[in-house]
Amino acid sequence: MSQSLRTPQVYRRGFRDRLVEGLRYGGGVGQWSWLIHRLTGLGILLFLVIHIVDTFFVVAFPALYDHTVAIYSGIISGLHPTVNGYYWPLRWVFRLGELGLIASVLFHALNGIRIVLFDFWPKAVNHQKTLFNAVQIVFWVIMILVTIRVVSPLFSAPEHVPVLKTASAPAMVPSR
Amino acid sequence: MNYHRFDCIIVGAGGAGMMAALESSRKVGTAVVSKLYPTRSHTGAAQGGIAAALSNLEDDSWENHAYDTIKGGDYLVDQTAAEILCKEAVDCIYELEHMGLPFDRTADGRISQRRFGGHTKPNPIYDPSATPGTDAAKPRIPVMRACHAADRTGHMILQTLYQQCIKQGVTFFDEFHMLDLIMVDGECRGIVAIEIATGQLHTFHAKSVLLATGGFGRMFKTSSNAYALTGDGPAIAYRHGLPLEDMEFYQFHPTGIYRLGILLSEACRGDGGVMFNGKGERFMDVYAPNLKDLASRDVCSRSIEQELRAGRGVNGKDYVYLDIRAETINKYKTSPTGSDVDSHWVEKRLPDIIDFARTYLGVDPIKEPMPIQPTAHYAMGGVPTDVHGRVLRDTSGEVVPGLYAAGESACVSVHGANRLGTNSLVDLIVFGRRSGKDMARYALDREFQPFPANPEAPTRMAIDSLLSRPRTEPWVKLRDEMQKTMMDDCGVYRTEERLTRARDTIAGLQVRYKNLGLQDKGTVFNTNLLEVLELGCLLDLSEATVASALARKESRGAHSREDFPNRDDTQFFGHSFATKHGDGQPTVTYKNVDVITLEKDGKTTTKYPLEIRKY
Amino acid sequence: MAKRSGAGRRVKPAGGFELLAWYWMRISGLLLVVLALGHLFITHIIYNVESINYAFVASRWAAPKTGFFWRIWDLSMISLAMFHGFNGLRQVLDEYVINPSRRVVVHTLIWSFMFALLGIGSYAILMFQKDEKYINQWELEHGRVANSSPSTSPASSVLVDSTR
Amino acid sequence: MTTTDSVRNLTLKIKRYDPERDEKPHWEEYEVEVDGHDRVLDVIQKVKWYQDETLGLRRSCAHGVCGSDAMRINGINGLACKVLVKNLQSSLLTVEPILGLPVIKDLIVDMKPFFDHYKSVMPFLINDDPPPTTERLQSPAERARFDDSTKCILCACCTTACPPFWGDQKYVGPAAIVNAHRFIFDSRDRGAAERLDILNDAQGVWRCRTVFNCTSACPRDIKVTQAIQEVKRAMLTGDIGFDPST
Repeated sequence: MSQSLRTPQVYRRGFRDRLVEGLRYGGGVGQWSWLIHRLTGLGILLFLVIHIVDTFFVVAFPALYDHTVAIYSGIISGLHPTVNGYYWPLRWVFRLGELGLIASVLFHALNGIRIVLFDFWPKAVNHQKTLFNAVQIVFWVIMILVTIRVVSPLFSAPEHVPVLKTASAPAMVPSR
Repeated sequence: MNYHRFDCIIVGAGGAGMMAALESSRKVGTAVVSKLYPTRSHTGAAQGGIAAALSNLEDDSWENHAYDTIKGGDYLVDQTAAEILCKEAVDCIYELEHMGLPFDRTADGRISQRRFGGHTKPNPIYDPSATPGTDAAKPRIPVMRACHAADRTGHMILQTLYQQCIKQGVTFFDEFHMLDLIMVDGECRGIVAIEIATGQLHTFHAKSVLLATGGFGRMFKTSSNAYALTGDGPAIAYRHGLPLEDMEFYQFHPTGIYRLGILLSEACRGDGGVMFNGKGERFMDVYAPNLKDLASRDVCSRSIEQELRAGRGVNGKDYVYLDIRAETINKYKTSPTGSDVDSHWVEKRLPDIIDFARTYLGVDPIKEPMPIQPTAHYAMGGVPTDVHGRVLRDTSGEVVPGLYAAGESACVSVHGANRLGTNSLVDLIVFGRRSGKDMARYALDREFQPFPANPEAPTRMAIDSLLSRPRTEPWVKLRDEMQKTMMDDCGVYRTEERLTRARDTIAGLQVRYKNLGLQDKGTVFNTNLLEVLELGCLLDLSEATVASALARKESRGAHSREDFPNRDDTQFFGHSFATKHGDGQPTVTYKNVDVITLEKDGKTTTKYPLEIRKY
Repeated sequence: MAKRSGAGRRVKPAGGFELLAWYWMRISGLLLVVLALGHLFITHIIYNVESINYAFVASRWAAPKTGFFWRIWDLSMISLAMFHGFNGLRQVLDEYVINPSRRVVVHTLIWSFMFALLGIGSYAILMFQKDEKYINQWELEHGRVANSSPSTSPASSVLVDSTR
Repeated sequence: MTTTDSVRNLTLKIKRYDPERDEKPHWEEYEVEVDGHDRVLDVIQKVKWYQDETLGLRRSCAHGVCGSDAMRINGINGLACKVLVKNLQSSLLTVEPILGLPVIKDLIVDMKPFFDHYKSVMPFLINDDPPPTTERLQSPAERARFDDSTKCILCACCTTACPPFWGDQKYVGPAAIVNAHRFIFDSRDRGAAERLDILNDAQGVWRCRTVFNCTSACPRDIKVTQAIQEVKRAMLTGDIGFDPST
């Protein structure tokens, strides 16, 4: 077939460029939704791995499980007395992480529905931008409500996990 | 090392080249050498259609087509060749369809056809005594003969041929630029080409070589031609002392996009489009009362020039309007369907044209007329060949063994002094196929002839000296001057004075060309080098064009001499052959036109009698 | 014109792993929209994530009437999510790991990892048995958790550093 | 008609690479005088002709039908001859080679992998039945079925705008799928099953992630993603709209 020979030297992009060069490409909403879909997917998968392992503790090591989930509320217990305690920034970090997780799953789900529409509803491809806008609207409406729900308990002490024994008033209640 | 051997070498991968490759590669080893990827060839820019008398929508015959071709060419057409063209066109269209070409379809599933400039049939209700202007007074009426795929017919042909070449496993040397023919004892034994990506020279040893390198419209400033159309094939043949035929006939297409020269297909007018001058008058009424906007291209281009000279351009500028709005088509009753059309219909018939106007003019042709001006479009002339594509050595008709030419680079002569719209595609297919067949036949009866030692040496020297010379002036200055000269002094209208000036300018440029140096001294993809080499080809072809134009002291078809406004069949009914000898100006000689004669009742008549050409 | 018959408008549907994988991603994805969003809704919206502990899990998986339902829910969710997620990871990695033998290594690694995870996850869901003694012990040490009530209920406990 | 004859200055930034001199590509800037109807191609050629003849690029027809001058213009793929300067917002114009194919020189990339993908889908009519003496019949509706994909000029704008292709150049890419679509849905063709089989592969149609970069990059306005989706559905259901066995 084609006989054209290769030049002795061509510039081939390395692995890093293959991964990053495209980010400068001015693709539209399609490209960004693809990228976010991929990143949220990978993020959720990472969380899932952790989540399965910690859930395994429920059966294997109930106490370890309880100590682990308590960390989500900013409470470290069962370790050395100098470490044990309530750390409100830790609680904030986990709460924001939780928000990120919900956002990821929600976006991944909504955008997933958009992708499925492309596959099985022939006309959808002509409305990809509209569909992306719809995904965004639904996403933000839900996320605002979720944020209120998830963040509001942060302004009071952890209520439902009195992991630490009742005694005098703590010194580390988050400031309002 | 870089030596290749094939029975047939085809230079150029446009319509003619690939059609020939499909034919010859069935029987003998064939390689296509092309400076572009095949799908970049300019065949792909052809728009409106490819004519063949299929009679799918109305009665037609190949004789009608031949009549139109001969008349369109202002009788400077070899009539046997024209008959072959029109007869075989029918067969070729079916072959293309069987290859998969997606023609538009009629309601009953057959190939759709449309009207085109200069395509006519006898008027069944013709009455010589009828009042002028009525339908019955027209001896001939437009006919739907151009088979089309929207306004991308050439694109479909090019793609289909490339697809078939892939299917057949034709060998391609993509982005190899031919630099020289290897001629030994007056016969062709191969070519020298540069592999653009590496800058290495390659030699191709062959039994037969086909030049299918396309046109050379880039010698003009405003041109519908691609940058790649620099006439490398004809120029190299010319340097080897072979003649160039009918070079003075260069077609200007009437409807190029204002300033850019991008083609707006004749199909615009075939489908009912009308041209207007600055005063809003349909000026073709005056110049071609019968066919009006569907007159032949040279007629329309001259008409536009006349309007512009008379100051009737739009807004006092040098353009007129082409109007394809549905309401205009309906108002002037120019719709080919006979009934009113709507803008949806127009959009479906001419999608690319509408896209071009929107992109390049910022004009929506559905709502506004498009500014147009004539644009250099097609070379009727080229390397002279017989009907088998074999290159002629001189006016005697002797052939050069092993050398073939087809397509725009060749002059079979089926276009004469002015090509009929759509006939370029017909030419490619019909004569591309015939060349391919004859090359295979020739290669089968012949052994490889000895190949000279180092045939690439002169080419290597030329390139080395180009690369080693200091850069005295930018090469583009030469090109710009050549294009301006050719456009102004050798354009639609010509005079002795302007042509002489053009001859001298080109000669001066030839001298300066010899001292050109390059900025890019590299070997990898040196487009600087290629552009300069291409300029050399264009300069040689300009020289031949101007010399042939100076010699022809008459007006015929696309060659309009203001100082000799009439056709002169007693002195100039012949094909010009421009041949270069050494460094001076070429000599111009003439070859008789092939005329078909009929014996009837002991009297000899011509089948296509010379008539005054009116539309 | 090609003959048109209602029944014969087709070629043989293609099968093959990639087609099935593509189809699987759609089906599992749609199911996961319900299962995963539902799961998140329950654990993060209806309840507060901070209310989750052993007792909470036990109250769902080991509930006399609904326990079976929740275990089926979680089991389907984890298996769909594992296959969906790791197939997604495989597809992403395939775009960047081109070398065929490296690809085999990567595939082996990710699928082994997935099955291990699926194994321990399923084990947890299926083998869970409520340990009343542990719950009592924990509550004795840490106080009772009102994990069945929504987080909007008034605060009932005070935090103290257990070490003091 | 919009006549923007106003002349203005523009900074043209080109990603350049000379294999005989450079280790890797780098940016270079040029000042160019442009007017309103200049195409990006005109701007680049002004640099090539009047400032730096060593600049390498491919071009031929200059009006968007040959597909030679596909490049990345201000970040997105397009044909340099189909983008008009007046439609650019800024006074900075950046051009760089299309992404995903090896760079030979400056704006010129090696197109061989691209054409190899094209050839791999059997882009030609397959029908071994003896043809009739005239044309094979096809209704206007059947012809319209694949019209969109016949417009392809193989410029590679779509394939090199495709994120999965940036990662894996073994993916056949949108252009090849469009050309397969051209024949799969042609009622005269009998090779649909074979083509679907070729594309039913991790590096075939299933690598598509419906990013739509291809569709927005196509200078011929082909609905590329739609064509790919139609091929996917044909694979799933086997329905191509006609019976290729007759």
